[in-house]
Amino acid sequence: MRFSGWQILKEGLTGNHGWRPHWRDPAPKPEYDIVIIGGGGHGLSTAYYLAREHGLTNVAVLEKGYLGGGNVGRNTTIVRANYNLPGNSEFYSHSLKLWEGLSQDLNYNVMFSQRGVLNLFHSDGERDYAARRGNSMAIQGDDAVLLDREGVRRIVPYLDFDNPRYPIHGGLLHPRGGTARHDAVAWGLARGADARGVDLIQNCEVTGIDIDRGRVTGVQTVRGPIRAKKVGIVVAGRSGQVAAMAGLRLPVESHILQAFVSEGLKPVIHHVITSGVGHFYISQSDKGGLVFGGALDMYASYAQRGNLPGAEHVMEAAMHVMPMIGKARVLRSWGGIMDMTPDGSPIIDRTPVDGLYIDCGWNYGGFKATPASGFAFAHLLATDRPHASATRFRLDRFRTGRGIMDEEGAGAQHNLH
Amino acid sequence: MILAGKGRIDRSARLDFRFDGRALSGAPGDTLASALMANGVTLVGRSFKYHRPRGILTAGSEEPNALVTVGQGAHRAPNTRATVQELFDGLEAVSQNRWPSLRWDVLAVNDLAAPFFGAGFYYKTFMWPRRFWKAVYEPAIRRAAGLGALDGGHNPDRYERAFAFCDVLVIGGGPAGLMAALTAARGGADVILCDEAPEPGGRLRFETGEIDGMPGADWAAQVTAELRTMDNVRLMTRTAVTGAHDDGTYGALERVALHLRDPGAAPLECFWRIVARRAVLAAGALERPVAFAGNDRPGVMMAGALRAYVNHWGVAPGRRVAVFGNGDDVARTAHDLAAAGLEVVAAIDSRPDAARGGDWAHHPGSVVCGTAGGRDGLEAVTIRKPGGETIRLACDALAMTGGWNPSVHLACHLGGRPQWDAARAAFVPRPGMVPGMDAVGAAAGDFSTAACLAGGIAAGNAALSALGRAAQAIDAPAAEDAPYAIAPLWSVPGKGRAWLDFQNDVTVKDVLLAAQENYASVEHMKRYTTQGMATDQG
Amino acid sequence: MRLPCPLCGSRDHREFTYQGAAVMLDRPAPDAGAEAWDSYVHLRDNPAGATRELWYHGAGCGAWLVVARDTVTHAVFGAELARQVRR
Amino acid sequence: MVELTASAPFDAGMERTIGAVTLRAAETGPVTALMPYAGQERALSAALERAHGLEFPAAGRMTSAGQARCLWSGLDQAMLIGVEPDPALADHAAVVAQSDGWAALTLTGDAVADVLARLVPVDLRPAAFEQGASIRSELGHMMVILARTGPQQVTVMGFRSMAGTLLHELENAMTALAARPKG
Repeated sequence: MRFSGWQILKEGLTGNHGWRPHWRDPAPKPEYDIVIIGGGGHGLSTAYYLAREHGLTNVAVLEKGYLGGGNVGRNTTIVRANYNLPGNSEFYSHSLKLWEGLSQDLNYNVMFSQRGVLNLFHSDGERDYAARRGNSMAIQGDDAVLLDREGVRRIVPYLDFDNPRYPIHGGLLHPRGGTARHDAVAWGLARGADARGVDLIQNCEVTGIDIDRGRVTGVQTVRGPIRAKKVGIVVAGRSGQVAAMAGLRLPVESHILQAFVSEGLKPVIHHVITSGVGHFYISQSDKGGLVFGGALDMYASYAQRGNLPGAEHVMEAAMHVMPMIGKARVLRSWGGIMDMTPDGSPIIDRTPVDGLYIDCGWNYGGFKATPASGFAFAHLLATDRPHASATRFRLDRFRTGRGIMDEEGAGAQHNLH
Repeated sequence: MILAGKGRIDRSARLDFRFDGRALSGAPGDTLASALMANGVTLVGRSFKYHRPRGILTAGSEEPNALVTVGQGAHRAPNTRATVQELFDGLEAVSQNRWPSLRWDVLAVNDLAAPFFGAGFYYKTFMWPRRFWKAVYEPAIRRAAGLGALDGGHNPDRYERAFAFCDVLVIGGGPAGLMAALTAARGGADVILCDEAPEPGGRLRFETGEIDGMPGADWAAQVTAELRTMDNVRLMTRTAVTGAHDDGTYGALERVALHLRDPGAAPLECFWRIVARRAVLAAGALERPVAFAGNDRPGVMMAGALRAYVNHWGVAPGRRVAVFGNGDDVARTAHDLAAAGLEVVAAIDSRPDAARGGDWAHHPGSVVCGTAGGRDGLEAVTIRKPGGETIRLACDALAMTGGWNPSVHLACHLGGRPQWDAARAAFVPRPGMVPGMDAVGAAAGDFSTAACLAGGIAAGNAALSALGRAAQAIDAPAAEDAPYAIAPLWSVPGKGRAWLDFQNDVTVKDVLLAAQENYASVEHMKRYTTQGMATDQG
Repeated sequence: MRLPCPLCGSRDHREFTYQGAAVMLDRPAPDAGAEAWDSYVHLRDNPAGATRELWYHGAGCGAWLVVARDTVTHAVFGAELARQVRR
Repeated sequence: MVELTASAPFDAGMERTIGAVTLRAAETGPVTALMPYAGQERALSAALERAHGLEFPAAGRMTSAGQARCLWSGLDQAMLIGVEPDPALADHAAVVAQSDGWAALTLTGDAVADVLARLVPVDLRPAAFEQGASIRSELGHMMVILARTGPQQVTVMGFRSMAGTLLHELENAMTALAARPKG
């Protein structure tokens, strides 16, 4: 069924009885060409692009819970292409282009809202870095506008420009960045993959990876064994455990990132605003909630919940940067599990096991990568060659020292990004 | 309207306030909601999506409808629950989500287009032409979003954070919490008792039952007075425990000066980080609405809330009241209303064997299947009798009860899942969901007052023994011990829209549509319909 | 979370800084080879469950601690001074 | 040559009473960090005893004798306050003059614990923070030493460079506490 305004009109007039399931609930087949472990955003995206770009539809996505229940369901919905280093720049640039056509492509409105991402800077040194980053973005073909203090004030007058702790010197505006309705992204990709014949299998936890003489042969699941020619691991937040089933250790440590949403308020924030040094970022959803977050909780965790010091740190920063927020009430908070790598950049690569591939290490920024990650991983799974946008996301780059993309220049440290 | 001579607050003193510019008055002890009711105001807000007229549904922090903006300029606080905001002289409140006025709201037209605005409709359209999303569709959607508005100016008010440490944290000061605190305190433990109301007592403040031969409210006041004399007890009123975190750390928000006209240098609110070796969850229970067509009309209220307005505040939403539900609370409510001098036009109980509770029209095995009235409130309800025939009954208000849901929220904060209790038709906490925390009383599914009192003593003693202190021999006071008699009633079939989530405007039809489209996982259902995602958590 | 500092007693984790898995105490020999050093610097077991980590009590006594903790439940089993763990 | 004038962290004799707490600038006299060398803890303690009549404090404790006090201040570290250190201490410990590095205040009154509860994330109930206790924690975002110097008196030592912030934080907490509605 194709979605459209006419369809809504027709159904609305006839009692809405004609709407069909957006995806099937198939039983797992004994064998697939490709098994994807993980039905989160990146896993569903991989399946979608395998079918759409490569015509590969004898594919199963195995999800231990419900579709879209990983980090695609627990983030702050920000989409941007404002990276500084080769490797990341072209990848996120590609991702943004995919985002721009995603709703039409999926025939599912993911509410991609290019409202602009504004990175504030609070010192001269930060201004220099913002200018450099803006130039990198422009060279890549993305958009960036360096705003001075008055330029920022014109578009977001409600900030505290004279806060003694974080005085606002200006900002780097990335007009094509914005937000998307995160659940809709997962559901639209699921519907698109299902419609092309991919089996999306929920409540199907993988318990083992079968390897015979260095080559993957399938997986063990709570619903029985499934044979596969190729297996892709796309399980941000559980990458270490699933990789360990194949005897692999990863350059990944899992951390918690909390986020918050306020009660519904009339539109007041029309951009995505971030303050790097303040550890604070915010946008307002189309429903009216102020969606905001800050830094990691800074310890290893799989608990999907944060702790009070982390929450208080975010609230403090919010009050410094945007004092009006003190009159909003927090409605809900959540925590995602972040695959932190030593350089803060992701991994899309083959593993030492033949036929086993991995897509992980998205740190705290996997949402915006959802289409491009699936696109690149599908390309790798289908062709055994990395996609041109993702050639540097090598699993072995820390051992070889070649191709490390450390955006923050902090050196190898799993928890400093 | 005011029920002369009824209620427990003194209406001889007068506080002036304004609602949407209208000068009104109430009394010390009123909430904004009870004061509006005293003045005959029934229409207090507009709903989120369909801009339906909405009235007061509850008498507590769970209120989904009666959200208003209080204060002015950068001091103004949007989405304030009228049911929690205490009245003070000079209070200024305005209604939200309406233009140009609460009575004449242009976007009420959305309600007419409801068949096209079902769950997730926006995922299926607004995609062509592509540039219209940014230029036309999204701006229109955004303009309709939200309820209250921030001022945009810098918040000039003062806030505070603080730490506290104790042996036993008691969350909720109803009968269970009071007894738990008293027991633990008599055993020598350092106790903190938090209650979100201005005074402890919980439902005892609102009901007519007796404890040890005195009104429950008086008994609660007496225990509270004893706790106040004890050096090892810290009584924190107006304080809602908001979070259970790791290792016995709890977050709690105290409304320090939100009930004052001029807070001076005092903080409006204080956020407490409370570290407790043991905790007792005595947060009570929340009454469930019943989903029937038109159940969101002003004048339809929770039965327990209506009892609270009548018994505690001495006000009522109308003279002629019908009561509808699926348990013994129907008769209890009818009894209280009749005793306050209101006309009980019908007691409608879905159970065929429901006992006649008193001298009023009794409709066993019947349900309410529709409501009628204008934007200012209810004029009639339609009752479907066991044989299927329907009768229309004129009334000003309808009290509804679908049973009670234990307030298990804090018990779930560390990822634990509550368990379904079929006999109570509700989720109850499992032991150990939060290490060191025991649920007790209505929060554990024990709904009789006697069970709450006994459970409180047991929880206090359990905490003492966990702390290595001697248990206290305390006799449970004498109180009502009625069994919890209820037959599940989730929704009344029939035409028309029946609200499940008042604040997010989610109806039974939305949930059915989501299931039809295979959003069957409870998480998919929640996220697709937004059911249960507003402040009232559905 | 609260961590049981051997010197200061039970303290809120806001006083501490997390450093990472306690494998960092087992520094390879300078000539141990690239694999050993890659493993030491970059690779992690990253367990979902019991783990041992280094925390610094920066807003307290200033000691480095080895904390035994569960990454799924956040249960803290104990803490010792890192210098005692390293002999 | 430029004449350098020593200036105190707080005005001499500063004293503020807000609500049930009085805040005073504390005269510490000399402040010296003592950091015993490995294996020298007992020898240092003996030397302290001989020279100043007090022992090196256990973790979380304070010792005193006459004008001299020794406040535990961290792993292998204590602050000797009120006397010039005996040169013999240097045989067993790193001895570092820190008189100009610290600012000290005393808080006295019924509500001292309530004021500090606004700022310090540590259990300061009498049973957990008894007379003679000296602990290290944070006050707001600043590192401090807190010592219970009387039943209703706590001495707070913060870094000299943060003296103004320390005073501001405490006065703020005292003001807000005193302004709370009663009952």
